[in-house]
Amino acid sequence: MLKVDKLNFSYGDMQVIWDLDLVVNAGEIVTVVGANGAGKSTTLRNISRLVKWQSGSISFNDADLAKFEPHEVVEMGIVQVPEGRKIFPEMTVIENLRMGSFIKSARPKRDENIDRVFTMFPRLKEREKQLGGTMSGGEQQMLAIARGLMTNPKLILLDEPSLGLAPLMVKFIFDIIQEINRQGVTVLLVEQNVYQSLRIAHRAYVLETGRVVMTGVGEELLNNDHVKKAFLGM
Amino acid sequence: PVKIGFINSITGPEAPIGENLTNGVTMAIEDLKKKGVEVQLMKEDDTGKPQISMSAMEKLAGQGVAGVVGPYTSACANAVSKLAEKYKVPLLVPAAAKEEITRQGLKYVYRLNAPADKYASSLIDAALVMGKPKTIAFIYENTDFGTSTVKTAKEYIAKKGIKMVADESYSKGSPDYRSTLSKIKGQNPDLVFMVSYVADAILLMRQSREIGLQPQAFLGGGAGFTTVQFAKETTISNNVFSTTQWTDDVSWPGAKDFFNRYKAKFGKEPTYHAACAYQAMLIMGETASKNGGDREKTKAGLKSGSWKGIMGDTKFEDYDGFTNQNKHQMLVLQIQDGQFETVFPTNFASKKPIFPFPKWK
Amino acid sequence: MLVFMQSLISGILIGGVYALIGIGLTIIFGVMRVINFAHGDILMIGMYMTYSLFTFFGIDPFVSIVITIPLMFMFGAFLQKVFINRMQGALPQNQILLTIGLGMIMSNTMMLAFTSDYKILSTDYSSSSIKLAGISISTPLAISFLITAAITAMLYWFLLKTDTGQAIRATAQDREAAQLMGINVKWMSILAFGMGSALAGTAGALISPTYYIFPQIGSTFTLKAFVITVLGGMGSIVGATIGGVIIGIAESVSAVYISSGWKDVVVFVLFLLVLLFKPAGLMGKSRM
Amino acid sequence: MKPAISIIRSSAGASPVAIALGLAVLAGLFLFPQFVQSPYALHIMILIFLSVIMGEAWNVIGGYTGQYSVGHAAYFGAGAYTTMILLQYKQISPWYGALAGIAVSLVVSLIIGSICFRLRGPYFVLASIAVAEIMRLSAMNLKDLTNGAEGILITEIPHLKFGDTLITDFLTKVPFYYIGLVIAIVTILVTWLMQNSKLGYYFQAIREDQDAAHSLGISLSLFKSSALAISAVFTSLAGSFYAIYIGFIDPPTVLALDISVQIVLICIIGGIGTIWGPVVGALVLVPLSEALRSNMIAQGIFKIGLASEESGVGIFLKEHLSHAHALIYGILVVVVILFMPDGVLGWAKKLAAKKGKE
Amino acid sequence: MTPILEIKQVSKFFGGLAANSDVSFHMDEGMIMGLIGPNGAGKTTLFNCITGYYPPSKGDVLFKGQKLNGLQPDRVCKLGMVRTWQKVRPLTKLSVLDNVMVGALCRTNSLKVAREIAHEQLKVVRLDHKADFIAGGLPIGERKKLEVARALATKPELLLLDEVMGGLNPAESDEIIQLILDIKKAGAITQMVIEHDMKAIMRISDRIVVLNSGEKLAEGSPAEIVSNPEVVRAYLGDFHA
Ligand SMILES: Nc1ncnc2c1ncn2[C@@H]1O[C@H](COP(=O)(O)OP(=O)(O)OP(=O)(O)O)[C@@H](O)[C@H]1O
Ligand SMILES: Nc1ncnc2c1ncn2[C@@H]1O[C@H](COP(=O)(O)OP(=O)(O)OP(=O)(O)O)[C@@H](O)[C@H]1O
Ligand SMILES: [Mg+2]
Ligand SMILES: [Mg+2]
Repeated sequence: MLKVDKLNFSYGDMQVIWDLDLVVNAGEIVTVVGANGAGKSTTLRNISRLVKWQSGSISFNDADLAKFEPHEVVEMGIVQVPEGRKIFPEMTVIENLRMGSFIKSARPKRDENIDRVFTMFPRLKEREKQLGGTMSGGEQQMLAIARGLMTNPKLILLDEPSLGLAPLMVKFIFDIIQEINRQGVTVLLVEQNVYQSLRIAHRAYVLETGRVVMTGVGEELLNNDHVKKAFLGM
Repeated sequence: PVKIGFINSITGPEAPIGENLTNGVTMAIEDLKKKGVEVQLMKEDDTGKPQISMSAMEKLAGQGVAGVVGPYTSACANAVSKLAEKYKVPLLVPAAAKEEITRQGLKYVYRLNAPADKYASSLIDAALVMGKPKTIAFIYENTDFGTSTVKTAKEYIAKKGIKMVADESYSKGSPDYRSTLSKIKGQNPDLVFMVSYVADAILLMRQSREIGLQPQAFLGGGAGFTTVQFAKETTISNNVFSTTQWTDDVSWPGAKDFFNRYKAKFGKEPTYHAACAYQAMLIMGETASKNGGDREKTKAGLKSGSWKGIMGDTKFEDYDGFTNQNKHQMLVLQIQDGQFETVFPTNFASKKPIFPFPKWK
Repeated sequence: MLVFMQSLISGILIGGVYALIGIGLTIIFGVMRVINFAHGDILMIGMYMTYSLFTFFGIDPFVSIVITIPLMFMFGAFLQKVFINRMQGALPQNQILLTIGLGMIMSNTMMLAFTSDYKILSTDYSSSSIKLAGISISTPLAISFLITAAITAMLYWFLLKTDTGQAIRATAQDREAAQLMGINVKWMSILAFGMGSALAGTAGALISPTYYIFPQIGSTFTLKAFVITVLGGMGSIVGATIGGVIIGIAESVSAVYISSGWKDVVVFVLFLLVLLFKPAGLMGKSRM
Repeated sequence: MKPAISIIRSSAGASPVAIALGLAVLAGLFLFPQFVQSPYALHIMILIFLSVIMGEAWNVIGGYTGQYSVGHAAYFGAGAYTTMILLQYKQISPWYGALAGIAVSLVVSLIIGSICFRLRGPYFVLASIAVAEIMRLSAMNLKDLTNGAEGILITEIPHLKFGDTLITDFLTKVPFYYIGLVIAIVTILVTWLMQNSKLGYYFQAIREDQDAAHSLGISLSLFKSSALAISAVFTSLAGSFYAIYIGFIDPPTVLALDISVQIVLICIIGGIGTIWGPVVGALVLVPLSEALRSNMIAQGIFKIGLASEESGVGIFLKEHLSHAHALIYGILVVVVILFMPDGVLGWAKKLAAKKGKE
Repeated sequence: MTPILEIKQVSKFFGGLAANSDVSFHMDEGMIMGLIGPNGAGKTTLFNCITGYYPPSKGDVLFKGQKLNGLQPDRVCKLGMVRTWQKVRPLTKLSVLDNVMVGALCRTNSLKVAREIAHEQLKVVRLDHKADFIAGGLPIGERKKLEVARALATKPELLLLDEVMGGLNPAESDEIIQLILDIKKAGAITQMVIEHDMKAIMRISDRIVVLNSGEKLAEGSPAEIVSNPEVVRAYLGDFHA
């Protein structure tokens, strides 16, 4: 479904992604783990076209993403829930959600989708009229995920959805990810909570300083000595 | 050819007026040429800023000009006048109104136009001849020209026993004078004395009519009230008095001809600024070339000479604390049927004044 | 009392036009976070456009807004695409300077094209007025007030009720997030700058019959626009409307009861007081 | 990631060559009036000094502390007006007048600071403009004190005497040249000292992140006010110097928004937050605007024979370029901002770095 | 011995919302206090109240026996209490070393001394190899370390760390945990730590305070806290240490 091929990217003079290859098949949960600054977020930002890579290619359902602007990528069915949530702070919860279905293809299903995410996150329904900026961290994260789902994505890119969340909430978020995957959405997940993310992933990639150093089935990697040592601190 | 400097506000906020001076000078140069006087004009833009004006003067002094005409604004003329004295460059100020310019005892600084105090006194004198006004209201733009004119006017009415009932200055670019005018209307003054450039002059009169402000006379003490553009707005401009340094229908030699040629050349009517600048350049050009471009001789020539031209009789004299000041005769005009008519002084008058101001329709 | 009512009414009428100027700026600031020092100059261009349409084609100023609005929109869009866009995310002082530079270019270009003469646009209704219980209401100002009210209502509806309007607001709040929602932020910026310019141009058109036109007129309006926008709360349409009317009234009333020389001081003091005691502006929600 | 070209320590180890070069330039500047008598040249130099002083002064608050004041005309005008009022109406020598001007500016800066420093970002910019405008309008309206729009004209500058010996009567430009030069050097020195002290670090910390700075023991109100005060002192001095040098002031020439903008321009064109930025800015802007104003471009074209003065093109150039100089200036500002976002100095550094790499 | 920090019935309201209500506890010198609670429980707000960033709506904060109410953050820092930011705030355009120097200048007026202190602290957090790098270009983990080094450079007696491990993987967190323990071992600095990573909090804390909806839900030793059913329900879920 998504194919990243020999991707190279640098911020100014500093190269942060080196010949990166990555494949996500339809229906999968694929997770990317890696140390700080390994280039995980940067990879996602490239897929969403927020930054422009120097060489290599990314294709989605065989379409070359290099030809598209960020908003067109969303129209193709890729949505990202970014690092730091990026809620529209001065819009209410419902307005934030409505923005999620801004693209034409999502508009007809807007009301239906709002009902769907409200049943998924009853908390959001309670806070329908609250301004996004005043929500607590966890609520904002829920809102960000819900807003992402409003697009009816084929592929959802999640960048550290559990960052700064309380343990109860972390568990809940991972349940949600599995739930939306079951509903047919492909997931590319970037996480520091290595244990949880490898547990739910079908496949996983390990990134180190912008390179893929390992790939395999989630459970397998969980038992890999290198992974254990480098990421699980065991 | 003889080198003559010309400092003017070609760009910047004063540019709208400056343009008239430039045109006047352009015509003067042509006319000098016809008379066989070759002038190499060194034009300098001071953008209306004194320090830039000084730069220009420094530069001109260094380039060996025989004399300088300009600058237009009082602020610039002030700053430049001292430099002229320092470098011993004859400076002929064509149109700046501030009195001090020729009151500093500077030997190299000459002024053609009448200074600010004459604006007020000639208008008020005219009003006193026509009726017995007891009260006056001032409304004027808070520029150097506006404030200094009104300042002298206040001194003058005190002497004549007229009471000031309103003193309102405004900054250019406030489109709505209705409140101020209503306030003045409440005081019911006999005279309304205004100092404004043309655009504000039109707005002030338009809104006076709206409000129904009805004094015995509207006195326009400044540039705007003497423009053709103002006169064309007959619904509001008729019967307004104004005073000016120059008008085309005055009996000064060549005035009408200048008016016609200027209009043909630039497509608009000359203002008094244009006439002043024209005459100043003529005087400077002739004197300088007669003296072979020598500054000292030019200076002496300006002092001793006398001219007859579109500005009437011109002579630079020392009197009442002024030095090298032309005793220029101000004219009082009234717009009658959309035309400027000279109504005072009587020896130049083309029509009798209409007084008091007829009821607004 | 009559004098007070007169000044109040005049203030409200002028305030309507101010509101339009403020709304234009608020949209530009709201979306682009660009402090647009060229706003007054854009208005000035609108005035010249109206003037030209009137003198060369005899089109009535109020009718001509049908032409002015789209033209000014395109002008604003052009500015955004060619210049402002490159400044997105640049240091604020550079943005300020860029717009100052653009303003200089605009006013000086107009000076070359039209000379720096004051232009006055005299229509047959320029100095006509309606009398109401002893208070005179300028006809052209009354007309422009009505037009302003209509435009404001339309904009309000557009920004709050349509998806595109919401997308403009979203872009203002977080560009990157907006992109991730499938919003074409470049287009939104163009739309916003275009709309802002069109509004400034319209304001220029509306005051043309009662005002005068010269190339340097912009800066007065730029400052006024800032005051109005901040007073109302940046990014708030309702705020800008209220801000405009308040400034109009403050100027008009203080001209009567203090003096016309001090009226602008009153306005700036009012501005500072609002910044100090209600830093979010009268209608704003939060600041920074 | 690249190692930082740390702004703070740029002057830590000046090479002997640079020092020697600097001394030579300094000596040259002091000897300049000995060799160049042209008052025009001296005048331009004086204007450059003025710009350097104003630019450096603004740099302290705008460049280092990150508070973009667009209201510096307030201090310029305060200095100018105080000096002129004292000189003209109270016959107090401008030397003391300038000190009084500084005192007034300090008070103004405290007031402005207490109002504006609570605000951040664009709000600070706008508030600073508002305060300067209030000052301008007040100067316009307080006619008894300031003579309103008519401005103040000085008739005579008191001679500078040391004991009974006359040092200068201020009749030529030379004394002004030296006064300007000395103030400019002092301003640069003070900036340098500031940059290499705790103050410099604190100012920059405030610029980068006010909240973080606050939590690290930096009193925001104290240090922002200090930065503004330093800035105000030198801007005020520049104002006093300007007033005495020109001999005439009125609200539009010393208190207008235009002046504030000009001050910012010097800094940003040169390079913000660096010692030499404002110097470069002044060196670029003053001669450039002078050249544009006096139509040197057209004259240059005639000189090198690209067009003759009498030809149609020549007349066009002569007539229109002189009207268009403000337009060209505006275009240049836009071009610099678009293509040299770090100012001329930053651009030159980048260019040099590129050359170095090749 | 007076506790180094004493919090007495501190409340903070934002409009109608009570972000903290009647929170009281105290800390002894040299200890590490863990502060946990669900999202939006009021942990960061409490830090803000303690360090003078917000004045508390009610209640008192006592540092070394002295009331801090209304004191600005810079004064609080001078008194010896410093915090790090949940959302890191490097002085982006300055070098790493300069960042830490700004902190060090809190205690000295000499740049030379400050530079020495800064180098020292960078060594402590093992960031000295990046001293000359621009702070804005560091990846999150190193930014967090920088945040700690800069705080340490102010020579605090009480250090408040707000989620310095957030966004780090377990191995990276270990490094920070070790750092916190080292600081404790050195003895001079008392620490309060907000963290959602329960493993970490269990390892480092001497005592733990749990906030929930702005109120103190529980206080006790790590062992007491994980077995407290209310804490488990509100915060931990089925976490097992
Ligand atoms: N805007 C930027 N400018 C310069 N360098 C950047 C920028 N953003 C990220 N980097 C650098 O790029 C590298 C990769 O960053 P990225 O954010 O992709 O890492 P990550 O794997 O997502 O790490 P984390 O776990 O911290 O989120 C890091 O070294 C980082 O410092
Ligand atoms: N400035 C503010 N205005 C209004 N509400 C606020 C403000 N700051 C915080 N809050 C609210 O106060 C509550 C406590 O926030 P706080 O940031 O202290 O939570 P926290 O415990 O640090 O959470 P997290 O674990 O997500 O960091 C939240 O519900 C938040 O929405
Ligand atoms: Mg990341
Ligand atoms: Mg928190």
